[in-house]
Amino acid sequence: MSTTANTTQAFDVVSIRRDFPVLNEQPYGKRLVYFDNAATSQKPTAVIQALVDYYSRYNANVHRGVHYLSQRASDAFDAVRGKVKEFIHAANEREIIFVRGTTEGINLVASTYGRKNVMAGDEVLVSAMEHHSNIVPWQMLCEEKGATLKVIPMNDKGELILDNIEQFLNEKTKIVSITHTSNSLGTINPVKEIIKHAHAKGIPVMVDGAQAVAHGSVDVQDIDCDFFAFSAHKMLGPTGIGGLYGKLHLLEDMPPYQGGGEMISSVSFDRTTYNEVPYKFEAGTPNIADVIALGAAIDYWNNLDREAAAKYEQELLNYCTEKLSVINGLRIIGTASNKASVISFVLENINAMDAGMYLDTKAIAVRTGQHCTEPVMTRFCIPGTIRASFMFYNTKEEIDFFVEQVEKAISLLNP
Amino acid sequence: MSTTANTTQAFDVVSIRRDFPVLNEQPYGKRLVYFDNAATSQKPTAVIQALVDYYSRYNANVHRGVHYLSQRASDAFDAVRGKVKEFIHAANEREIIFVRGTTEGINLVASTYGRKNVMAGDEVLVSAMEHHSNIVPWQMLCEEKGATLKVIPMNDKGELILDNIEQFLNEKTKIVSITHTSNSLGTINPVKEIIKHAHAKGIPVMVDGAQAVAHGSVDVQDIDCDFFAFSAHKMLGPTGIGGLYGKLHLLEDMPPYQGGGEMISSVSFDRTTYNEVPYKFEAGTPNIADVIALGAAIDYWNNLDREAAAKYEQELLNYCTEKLSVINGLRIIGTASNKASVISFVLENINAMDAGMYLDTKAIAVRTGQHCTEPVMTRFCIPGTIRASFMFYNTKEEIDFFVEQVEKAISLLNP
Amino acid sequence: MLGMLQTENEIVEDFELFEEWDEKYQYIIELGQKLPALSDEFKTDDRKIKGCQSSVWLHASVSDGKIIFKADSDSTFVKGEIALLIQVMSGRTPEEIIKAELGFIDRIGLRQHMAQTRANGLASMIKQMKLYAVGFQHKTA
Amino acid sequence: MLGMLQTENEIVEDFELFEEWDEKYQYIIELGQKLPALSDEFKTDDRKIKGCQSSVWLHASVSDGKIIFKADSDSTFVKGEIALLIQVMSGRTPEEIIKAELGFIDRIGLRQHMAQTRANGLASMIKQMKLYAVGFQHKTA
Ligand SMILES: Cc1ncc(COP(=O)(O)O)c(C=O)c1O
Ligand SMILES: Cc1ncc(COP(=O)(O)O)c(C=O)c1O
Repeated sequence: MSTTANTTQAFDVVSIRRDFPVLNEQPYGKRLVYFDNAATSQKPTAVIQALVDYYSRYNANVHRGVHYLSQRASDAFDAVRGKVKEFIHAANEREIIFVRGTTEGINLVASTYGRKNVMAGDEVLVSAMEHHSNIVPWQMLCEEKGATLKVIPMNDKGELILDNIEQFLNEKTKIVSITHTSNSLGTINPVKEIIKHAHAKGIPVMVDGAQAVAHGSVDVQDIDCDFFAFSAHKMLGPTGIGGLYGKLHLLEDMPPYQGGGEMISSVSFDRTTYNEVPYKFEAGTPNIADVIALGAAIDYWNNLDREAAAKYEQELLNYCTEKLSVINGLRIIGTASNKASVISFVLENINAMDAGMYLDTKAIAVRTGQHCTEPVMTRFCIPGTIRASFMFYNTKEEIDFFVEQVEKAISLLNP
Repeated sequence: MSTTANTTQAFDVVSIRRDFPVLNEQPYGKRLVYFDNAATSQKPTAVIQALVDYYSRYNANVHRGVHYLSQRASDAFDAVRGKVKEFIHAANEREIIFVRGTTEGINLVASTYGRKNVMAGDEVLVSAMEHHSNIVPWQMLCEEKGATLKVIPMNDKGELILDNIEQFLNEKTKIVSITHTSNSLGTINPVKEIIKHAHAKGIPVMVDGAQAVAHGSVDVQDIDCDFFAFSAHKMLGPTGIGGLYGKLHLLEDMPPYQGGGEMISSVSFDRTTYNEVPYKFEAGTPNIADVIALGAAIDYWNNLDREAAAKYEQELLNYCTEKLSVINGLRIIGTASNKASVISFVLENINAMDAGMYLDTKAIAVRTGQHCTEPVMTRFCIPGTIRASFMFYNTKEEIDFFVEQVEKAISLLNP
Repeated sequence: MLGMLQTENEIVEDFELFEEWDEKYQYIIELGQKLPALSDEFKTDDRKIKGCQSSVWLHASVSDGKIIFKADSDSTFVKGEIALLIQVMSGRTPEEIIKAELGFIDRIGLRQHMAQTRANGLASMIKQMKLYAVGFQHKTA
Repeated sequence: MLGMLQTENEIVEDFELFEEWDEKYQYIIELGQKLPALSDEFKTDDRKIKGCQSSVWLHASVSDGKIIFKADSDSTFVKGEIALLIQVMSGRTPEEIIKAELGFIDRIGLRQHMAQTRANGLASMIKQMKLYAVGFQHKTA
């Protein structure tokens, strides 16, 4: 292993790495370098073990069950709502709805709050750097209702242009939905400020928290957002589960989402009454095991020195940015002053996938392409980028090796 | 352990039980008797191990990733669509959509096919024995559209009365949705026959397969249903995942469901084009791990002598039915001639929950209450039942102990 | 009549005889069976606390500044739980009832055998008793 | 010119020199870099096969009853894959092309390094080549 870089003293990455079994994998007999964290994070043993424990010791359907397994499962399941509440600093655990992930969270709001409140001629406001999951649900809503999707533009650094935000917030604007952190550019948006502007005009704001939850702390009460969605799989948790936060008075006013078991309080063929919030929005057998494993992921975060981890990630970002910046023919896309540990770049005359495949032959995992943000690529007139994204279990040694291999890719692939 | 009953020779339940780690649990220091299988089945080690393998060896986001982990994950994920296709005998794997479970599958059809095809004055037809998940989505649709929900009645044995089915199938009927097997009564409905009647009038039929998949084989082409939904958690698989089958030409005509990543082929703020079937219906990062574990569950079924298992379950059903039938003050609810291994019963003057709690003190897990079929309880004028439901890993010895304890419960709880 | 805490202590002592969940269950069932039924005239909807799988009817009256609780349920187990609550809470002043912390519930180890959802049933009953007490306090004040 | 199967065998032999995925990758890149570019006039939308992260333009013409394929891509790796396909398929009769089983693709061990989604790109190219062959067969028939 290279010794050109010393990892920070404050953060013991060596022992942290032992918590993540996948980091021992050796694709093609080479040591895995996993820099695709913005797509999905790896999982600590504690999260995997939570699944094993559940399925081999107390698997049962939750609620309404009087037997031991069902009671253990119900208690473990119910406790996670409180953990999520603490994790994102919500005021009340009834404000937490379990969903499949960020995408479903946004769809839920678009198809309940949105359908109820957005009418013909109204506007929905998003930004130029949204993930497809925060564009398409609103497009579908606007199309159904005859409303218009408006877009806050961004500058060449990949920062939102907020000078004339007031212009976008008018009496037709019924909801704003904006990403906290861009998955393709790394930009951290001043959501608190945007929300203040919107609230001044009485407009509610949804925040796409998919990337934000994975890096440091989120405080929904501090930013004062009205809705907030995230995916467990990006924050050390399992696939197939996530959370939607909504302010209680908004949730209580919203029509139900899907119909079925759990979301009703009584059913007859003549008349069905819905259960209370949050159950009203959780039809069917929930994803019990993954909710419990999400709880284990939150426990892991709580045991971590999160501040040190966030600082360490910023160090990785700065270190890699410096090293890549001096490479000829390499251009970083997304140079906002406030960034998460995501670096997107293009190589002159070199196809991003070709470079990504080269890195793969060295067991370096990066993502290439549009990262589900096609409008961002259109904005920068590029077909796609190579994206390296770091988590606190990555190291400067990995970055050294990565940068070295990027240089080799350039010399190999240059026409 | 009692030796009053000999388990069948054909089916080696002793070695089967070793595959299910939870069966070794000892609530209150007593051997677990798990008879709550209709709520959720237990999981074989192979399914749990599939999750561990995925998360500790090749966890990555699927598709579009050029790196090794992503390719392994994508291949494993994609292969399951083919396995599900074989499992339910669909014609084409593009007819398989991954959903959270049965409830979401039904909601998907109601809110895409339903919204497009059901209009004011139209009718949707269900049966008197539906689970809430196959009632409420249609009620919500009917309410939105000004349509009417019609209900096929049942007789005192819990069998659908199909003599005048033609009456229910008229030019206003836009879709029929019916359960294959009742979770509270055990009744297996003649879905193939019902579908034939409906198709003769050009009406599509959705089948709620939640209970059917857990007992023996399903053949969607043979019964010729148009849609079929099931949950993995009831058929040895994980929570949070399931399948929706739809005939290809119907799926292709349907509007998309949720919007977001994966379900689009290109996005701009002006115009978005949707991906092809089935991806059009799968927005966002899928539940990768649980899809892969569902694949492991199907592998388990494929390695099992399914015919022998089904026969063995019928033996358990008959054995338990006989033993319960002679108990004074015990009435079985649901005495259809064609039944799955589910027995619901009530005890004269005894609250079902009290009896369920008594059984729980003996580590016997049964479910009590309405089983998410409140209209069935209303039909039989009872507040709820005690339900024992068997899977092929249960034994006659367990039934002996259970019946003994039911008798004790009666003598203890009788006023 | 013993003080509230003393009554709670007695109940806890009774339960200390039982180690196992099935013994505790049977004891509660016995208490439930012994609880006098509420006459049908009191089983009205405004006295009903709807739980998940059972209903409770709770009736309160005042005599000499003390609140007398009577209750019934379609579940014998729930009646047993009610019997315990009545033992502790009935015949007390509104002030005592409002202040009651009911630590005995945790101490007899019932919670560990009930999922939070069921335990919520007990919590609703207690809440209703306290609401009655608050109501009577205002009336008498 | 060698027969189709012989050409495939030669390719397989070439690849047997490389054990590792990075060696195979570099060899394909070299092939891609050597493939002559398609002139811009042929890079039209009707000749475009859109893949996930790269596009391919495929041009076919007939000479002496044989089909000549020319192609280009914005990815050098994909150009390398095309170069292999052209080596095997170009200059063959429509019948040969339609019947081609292209077993070499499995034998050079590329598939194991590509998820099914990427392998589908290769499959689309082959499908398009065969469609051209069918078209020309009808024209010449
Ligand atoms: C017949 C039937 N339909 C639908 C469902 C709902 O399934 P899920 O809760 O997994 O969505 C169930 C399971 O409870 C069922 O038994
Ligand atoms: C910013 C952002 N929003 C939304 C999503 C969608 O999340 P998911 O696919 O987990 O639903 C992602 C993840 O890809 C993302 O990075």
